[in-house]
Amino acid sequence: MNDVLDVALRLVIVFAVFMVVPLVVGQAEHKVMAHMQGRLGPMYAGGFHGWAQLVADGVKFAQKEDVVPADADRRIFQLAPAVALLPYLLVILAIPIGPSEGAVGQVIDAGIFFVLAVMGVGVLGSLMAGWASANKFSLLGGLRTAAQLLAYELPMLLAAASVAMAAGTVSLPGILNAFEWWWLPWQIVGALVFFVAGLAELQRPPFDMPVADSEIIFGAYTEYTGLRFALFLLAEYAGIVVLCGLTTVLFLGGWHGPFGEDGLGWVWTLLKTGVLAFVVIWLRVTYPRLREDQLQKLAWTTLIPLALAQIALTGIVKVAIN
Amino acid sequence: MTVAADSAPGAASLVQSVDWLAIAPPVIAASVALIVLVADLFVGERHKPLLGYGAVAGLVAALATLVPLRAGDRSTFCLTDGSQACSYTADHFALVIQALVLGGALLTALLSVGDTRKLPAGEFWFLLLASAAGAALLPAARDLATLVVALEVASLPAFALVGIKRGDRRSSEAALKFFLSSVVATAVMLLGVSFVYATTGTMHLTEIAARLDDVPGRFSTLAEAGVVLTLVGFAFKTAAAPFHFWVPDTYVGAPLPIAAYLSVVGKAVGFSGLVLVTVIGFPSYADVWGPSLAVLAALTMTVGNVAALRQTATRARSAVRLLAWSSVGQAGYLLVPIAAAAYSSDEQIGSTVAYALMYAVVNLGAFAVAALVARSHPGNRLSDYRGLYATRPLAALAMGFFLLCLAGLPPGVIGLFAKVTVFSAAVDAGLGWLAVVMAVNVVIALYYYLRWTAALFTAPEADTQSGTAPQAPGHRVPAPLTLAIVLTAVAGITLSGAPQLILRFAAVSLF
Amino acid sequence: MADVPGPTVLASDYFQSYSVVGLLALVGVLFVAVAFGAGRLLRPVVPTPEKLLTYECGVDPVGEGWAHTQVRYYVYAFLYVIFAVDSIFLFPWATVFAAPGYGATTLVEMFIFLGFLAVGLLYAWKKGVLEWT
Amino acid sequence: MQFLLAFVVVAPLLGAVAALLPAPPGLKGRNPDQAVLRHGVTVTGAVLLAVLVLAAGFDHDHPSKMQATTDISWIPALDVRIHLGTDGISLPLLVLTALLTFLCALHSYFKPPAGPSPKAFVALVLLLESGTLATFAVLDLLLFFLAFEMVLIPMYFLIARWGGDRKQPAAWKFILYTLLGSVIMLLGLLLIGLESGTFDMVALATDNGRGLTTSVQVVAVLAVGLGLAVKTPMWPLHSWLPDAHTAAPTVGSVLLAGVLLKMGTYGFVRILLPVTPDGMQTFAPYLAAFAVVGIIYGSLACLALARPGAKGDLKRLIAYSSVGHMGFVLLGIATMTPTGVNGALFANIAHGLITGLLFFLVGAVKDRYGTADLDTLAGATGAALYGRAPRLGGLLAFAAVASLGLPGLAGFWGEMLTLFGAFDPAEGLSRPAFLTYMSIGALGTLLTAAYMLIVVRRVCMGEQREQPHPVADVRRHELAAWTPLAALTVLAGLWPAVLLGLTDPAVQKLLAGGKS
Amino acid sequence: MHLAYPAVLAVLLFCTGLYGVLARRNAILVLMSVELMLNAVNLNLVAFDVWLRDALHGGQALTLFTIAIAAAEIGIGLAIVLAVYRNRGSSDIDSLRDTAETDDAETLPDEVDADAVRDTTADQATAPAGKAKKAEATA
Repeated sequence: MNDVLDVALRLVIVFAVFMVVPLVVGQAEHKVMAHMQGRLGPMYAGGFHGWAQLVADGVKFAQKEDVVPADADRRIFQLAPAVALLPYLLVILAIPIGPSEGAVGQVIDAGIFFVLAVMGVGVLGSLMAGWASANKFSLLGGLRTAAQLLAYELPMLLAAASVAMAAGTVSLPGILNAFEWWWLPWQIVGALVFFVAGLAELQRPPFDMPVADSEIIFGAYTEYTGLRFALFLLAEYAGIVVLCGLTTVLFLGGWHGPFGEDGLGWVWTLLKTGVLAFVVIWLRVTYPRLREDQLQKLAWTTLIPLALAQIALTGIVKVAIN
Repeated sequence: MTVAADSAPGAASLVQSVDWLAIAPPVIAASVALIVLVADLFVGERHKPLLGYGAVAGLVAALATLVPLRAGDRSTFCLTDGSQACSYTADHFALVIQALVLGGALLTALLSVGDTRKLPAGEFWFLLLASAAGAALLPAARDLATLVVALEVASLPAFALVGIKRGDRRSSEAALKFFLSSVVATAVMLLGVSFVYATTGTMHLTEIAARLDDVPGRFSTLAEAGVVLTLVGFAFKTAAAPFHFWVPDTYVGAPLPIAAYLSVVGKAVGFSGLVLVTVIGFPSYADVWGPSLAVLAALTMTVGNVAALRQTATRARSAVRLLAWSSVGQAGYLLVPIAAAAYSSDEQIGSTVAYALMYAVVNLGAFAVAALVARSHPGNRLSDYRGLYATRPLAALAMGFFLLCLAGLPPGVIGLFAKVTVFSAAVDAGLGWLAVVMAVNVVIALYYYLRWTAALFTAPEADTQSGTAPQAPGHRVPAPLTLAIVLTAVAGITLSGAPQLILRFAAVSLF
Repeated sequence: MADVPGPTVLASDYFQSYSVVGLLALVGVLFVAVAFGAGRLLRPVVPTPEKLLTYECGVDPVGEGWAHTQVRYYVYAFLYVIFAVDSIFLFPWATVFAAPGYGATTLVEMFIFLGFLAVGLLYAWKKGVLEWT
Repeated sequence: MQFLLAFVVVAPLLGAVAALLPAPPGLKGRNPDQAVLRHGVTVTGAVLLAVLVLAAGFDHDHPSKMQATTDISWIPALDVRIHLGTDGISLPLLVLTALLTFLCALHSYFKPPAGPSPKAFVALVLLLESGTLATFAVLDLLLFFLAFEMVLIPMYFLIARWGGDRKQPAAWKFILYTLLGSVIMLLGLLLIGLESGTFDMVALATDNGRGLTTSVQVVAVLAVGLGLAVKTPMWPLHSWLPDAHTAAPTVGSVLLAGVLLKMGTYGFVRILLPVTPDGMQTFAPYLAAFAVVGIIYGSLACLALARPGAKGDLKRLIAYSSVGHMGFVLLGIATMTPTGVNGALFANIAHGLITGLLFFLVGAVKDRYGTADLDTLAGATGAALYGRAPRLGGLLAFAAVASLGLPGLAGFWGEMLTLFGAFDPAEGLSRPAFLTYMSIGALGTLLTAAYMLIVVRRVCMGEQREQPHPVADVRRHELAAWTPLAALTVLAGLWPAVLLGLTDPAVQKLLAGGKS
Repeated sequence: MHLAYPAVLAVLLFCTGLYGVLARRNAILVLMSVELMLNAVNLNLVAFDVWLRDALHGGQALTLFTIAIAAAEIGIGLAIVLAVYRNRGSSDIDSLRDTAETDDAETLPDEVDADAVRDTTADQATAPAGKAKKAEATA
C-alpha cells in the first residue's frame, strides 16, 4: 500500500512540476524580454506585475473556437499537440533534482537513452501537425522542424555520450554521483554543444526558422487555434525546462554545489536550471535568427566535430587518470 | 563480439587480443574502401581513373595477405572465459573463400576499370570494396552476429551497386527487386537466429552446435523453427529455388560487371554462410536440413536450367539473362555437396568449395567476354555472339572454353572434374536420386551452353536486326578488360591441366 | 542449453521502473483528454466554410496543400538515421571502457569507430550535401 | 615404349592446338588451307607411325600384360592417375584408330571438306583422335570418362558445321544422347570407384568385383552399361546414329562408325566384364536380347531402305547396318565366354575397317552423283557403277560382301565366333536363351546378306545410260586411302590369328579375374 | 513479466510485417513492413537475452547491430525507391516489369510502350504481379 502511495505521490509531484514550472518560465520570458527591450511587459493580470498573465492566456485559449481545416487529416491534426507535449512530461520523471532516492521521479537505469529517445518523439508532433494541416506553410515548417531535429540530435547524442563516458554509466543519478567539480571545465565543450543543440531542437530563437512568422507564418502550427495551440506553446516551455534540467544534470553537476549539498541539493538544481532558462530567454532577445542553411551548417560542421573532439578528450583523460 | 558485458568481472583478460594478420584480408579491403572514398573527394576529375587502380591494388594487397595465413590455424576475437569459441577463424575454408571473393572482386574491378566513366567513380569503388570486405569477413565469421553483420556488409553495397546507373530505369528497378527480396530474407533469417539464440543462449556456432544437441523437449520445436528459418534466409541469398526469382531480373538490370560480381561473389557469400550455419552450427539437425537442401538443390538446378533453356537468342539482354539462369542452375549443383554433408561428413563441403572456385573463374571469364561483346552490341543478345570467332577469334575461343567448362565437357576439364567431385559427393552420401537429377540437368545445361558455343563459331549472318552499326575495325579494347579475360582464361586452362590445384579442397576437411 | 532459467519469467525489476513511466504516460493522456473534453464544453463551435479554408495569409489557397518537397530533407533524414544509429554504439562502450581490464586498446578501438563516423561526415560535407542551397 | 604411348595420346592434342596457330614460315605451303591440311596429315601420320612402332615393339608373347605403362598421379583429390597402358585388347583398336584418322586426314588433304575453315576442321579431327586414342589407352575410370567425353565436342562440330542436310538436329541428337548416357555412366563409375576405393582399372580388374557387393555391381552395370550402350549403340538407344551418319561429312562418318562406336564396346570389355562380373552376369541375358533385336532391327531397317522407292539414303543404310553389326559385338560380350568376347573384339575391328571403307566409298559416290539417295542413284534399273566406274564399283561390292560376313574376309570371323560363343555361354547364363539368340543372330546374318546384295545390285549393276557428265573412277589419293583398309580386311579374313593371338590371352585373363 | 508476452508480440509484429511485404504494392510500405519484421526480431532478441541472463549479452549486442543494419537498409532502400520513382514516376512495385521475363522477342522494352510489355505473359513475375495484371485488365 505504501508503494502505491509513494508512486502516486511521485506522479502527482512530477505532474505538478510539469504544469507549473513551464508557466513560470513563460512568465519570466514575458518579463525578462520586456525589460531587456525597455518595456514593462504584462502588468495587470493577477495584480502584482501581471503574475497571472499566462493563466489568463490559458483561460482565453480554452474558450476559443477549435478550428480544424476542412482539408486537414482530422485525426492526426487533433492528436498532434498531445504527441508534442507528452514526451516532456515523461522526461521530467527521470530528472533527479536531489541526491536522495526521493528526489527523482523514477530512477531509470538507462536514463540518458530514455530521455534522449523520448525527447526525440516530441518532434513527431510537429511533423504530424505540419503534415495533417494540408497547408503548404505547415508542411514546409514541419519538414524544416524534422530536418532541424535530425541535424541536432546527433551532436546532442554525442555530447551526452561524452558524459556517459566520464561517469561510466548511463543512469542520470549515477552520473551525478560520479560528478566532480573539475568535470565542469573538462566537459565544457560538450555542455555547450548539448545546450545549443537542445535549443535548436526546441526551435527556440535563434534557431526558430521552422516557425519563422516572417517566412512561413507559424510553420507547422499555422492552422492551430485554441487549446491545441496552447498545448504546443506549453510543449515549447516544457521543453525549455527539460533541456535546462538535463543540461544541469549532465554537465553542471545537478545538486552538487559549493555547500549544503545534502539538504539543499534540490535548490542548486533549481537554481542552475533557472539560470539556464534565463540564458535561453536572453538568447532569444539577443541573437538574430539563423537562416536554414546556416542552421544545418552549424550542426554538421561545427557542433558534430566539436562533440567528437569532446568525446576524444573525455576518452583520453579518462584512460589517463585510471 | 567486441561488445563486452558491463557485468563481466574485471581483470585484464577482458580485452580480446586481436590477431591483426588473421583479419588482414577484410580489414585491408575495408581500409582501401575508405581511402578510396576519401580520395575521391580530393581527386580531380582528370585523375578519377586512379581510384580504380587504387582499388585493384588494394584487392591485390588483400589477396597477398592470404599467403602468410595459409597454415590456416589462426583465430581471433575469442571468448575470454575459457571456452574455445572464437568469432573469427581463418581456417582453410575461410581462406579459400576469401581468396575466391577477393579474386572475384579483383576481376570485377578489372572489368569495370575502363567502364566507370558513366558511373560515379568514387562511390562505385567504395561500394565494391566495402562489399568485398564484407564478403571476405563472412567465411571467417564463427558467430551468428558476425555472420549477420558480414552478410549485410556484403549485401548492402551490392544493392547500391546494382542501382548505380543513374537515370537508368532498369538499373534502379533491378536494385529495388534485389533489395526487397534480400531484406525480407534477412528479416526471416534474423528471426530464425533469434529462435536459435533463445534455445541455446549463445551466438557462437560451435557452442550452438554443442547445445543444440540437448535442447529440452519443450523447446525443440522452437529450435527446429529457428534452424529452418535461418536456412530459408540463406536460401534466398544463394538464390535457391523457390527463392530465386530476383536473380534474372537483377542481373539484367545491373551493370554487367556487377552482375558478374553478384553471380560469383554474391553466391559465394550465400554459400559460405549456408555452409557455416549448417555444418558448423546445426550439425545435430542434419536430418532436418539435409533432405531439405537436397530437395532445394534438385529444384534449383531444374528450375534454373529449364529457364535458361527457354531463352530465345534474339531477345534483348538474353545473354545476361541466360547467364543469370545458368547461375541459378549452378547454385543447385553447389547445394548438392552441402546436402551430402548431412548424410556423411564435413569433407563433402570441399566439393562445394572446389566447384565454387571453378565456377568463379569460369563465370567471371564468361562475363568478361560478355562485357567485351557488350561494348559493340549494347543489346546483349545471344545472337550478338554469332560469328564472334570471325571478328575476335581469341575472345571467341575463350568464351567457348568458359562455356564448355560451365557445361562440364572437355576441353573444359576443370569443369568436368568439378562436376565429378560434386557427383561423387552425392554418390558417396547415398543420394543417388539427386545424382541422377543432376545428371539430367547437366545434359539440359549442356544444350544451351553448347548452343551458345556453337553460335560463336558459325558464320555471322548478314542481318543486323538490332540496328546497331557494324563494329568498326580496330575497336580498342581497354587493357584491364583484356587482362581480365586473359587471367580467367589462363586460370581456367591451368586448372584444366592441373585440376588438383582446386580439387584438393574436395578431399580434405577444411575446418 | 547450459543453464535453463527456471520459470519463463523475465527479470521483474527491469520492468518496474518502466511501469511507472507507463503510469505517467497514462496520466498525461488523461490530462490531455480531460483538457480537450473541458475545452469542448467551454468553447463555441461555429464553423463556416471560410473559416475551414486552409490559411494562406488571407488569400484563397492555391493548389494542393501536400506539395512535393525537396529531396534535400530526405538526405538529412538519411544522414541522421545513419549517424544517430551508429552513435548508439557509443553508449554501451562508454560505460565500460574505463573499467579495469579495458584501457587504451578499447579507447583506440572506439576512436577508429568514431573515425569512420568522421569520414562519413567529411564525405557528406565535401559532396556538398550539407550545403543548403 | 611408355613415352611412345604417351606421345600417341598427347601428340594429336598438341597438333590440334598447333593447327589453330598461324603456320611457321617454312611451312606456309601454297595457301593457309593447304598448309593446315598438310599439318593434319603430318601429325596423324606421325601418330600412326608411333602406333605402328608401338605395335611392333609390343611383347607379343605376353599380350595379356599391360605394356608401355605410364602411371603418374594427376588429381590426388579424386584419386585420378594418368595411368596409360596397352594390352592385346586395346592395341588393335589403337592401330585402327590411328590408321583411320590418318586415312581421313589424307582424304581431306586431297579433297578438302566442304564447309568453313579447314583450320578448325583439322584441329577438331586431331582432338577427336586424341580423345579416342586416350579412351583406348587409359587405365583409370575417371580418365576413361574424360576421354570418352572428349570426343563429343569435336564430333558435334564436325557434324554441325561440315555436315549435310539437317545437320544441326542430327548433331544435337548425337550429343544429347551420348552425353546423357555418359553422365549416367559417370555415376556408375563413381559408384564403382567410391565403393571399391580405387579408380584404377588394372587394380579393379584384378580384384574382379570381389570388393563390390552384388547390388552395387548391379546398379553400376546398369548405369555404366547404359552410357556405353548409347555409344555402341544398342537397340533401342541407337536412334541418334542414323541421323548423325546421314548428316556427317565423309570423314565424320568414317570416324564415327570406325572408331567412336568401338569406344562403347571397348568399355564393356574393359570395365564391366572384369570389374563387375556379378552385375554383368545379371544383365547378360538382357544385353544379349537387346543385341539380337538390334541385329534383326538393323537388318530389317536396311532392307526397308534398300527397297526401290523407299528413298533410302546409302549412308543411312550403312548406319543401320552398323546397328546390326554392333549387335553382334554386344552378343559376343554378353556370352561372357572367351570365344564370344574374342569374337566381339574381332568383329569390332572388322567393322571398323569395313564400315570405314564403306563410308569412304559412299562418300565418293555422293561426291560424284551429288546424292547418296539410293533411288536417285539407281534410277529404274541401277547405277551401273561396274560399267561407269569399274574400280569404284568393284571396291563397293568388295566392301559389301565383306560386311555381310563372307568367309575369307574380316567380317566373317567376328560373327562366327560370336555365334559360337552364344552356342555355349558362360556358366550361370541360361543356355536355351542363348541358343535362341544364336539362331536369331544367324537369321540376322542372312538378312544382312540379303540387303547388302540388294544394294550391290542396285548401285553397281544396271544399264549404263548416257550421263551429262562422266563419272570419274577411283582417283589416286582415294586409292591410297582405301587400299590399306581393303588389304587389312583381306588379311584379317585370311589370317585371323594375327588379331586373335593378341586378344585371346588378354580376354582369358580378363574373364578369369586378372589371373592368367 | 512472462516471456510469452514479448514473444507473442514479436511474432504478431513479424506476421504483420510479412503480410505487408506480401500484400503491399507501394515500395515504401513494403520497406516499412520490413522494418516491422526487423524490430520484431529485435524484441525477440532482447527478451530472450534478459530471460537467458546471458552473461555475454549476445542478444542485446546483436540487437544493436540489427538496429544499425536496419537503418542502413532503410537508407539504401529509400535511395533506391527514390531512384525508381524519379526514373518512372511511380513506386508501385508491381509495375516494375522492365527487367522481367517477357516473351516479347524482338524489341528492347524501353523502345516500346511500357504497357505493351506489361501485357505480355511473364512467368517469372513475383507473386503479386498476377493481381496487378488483373487490376490492369479490369481498369
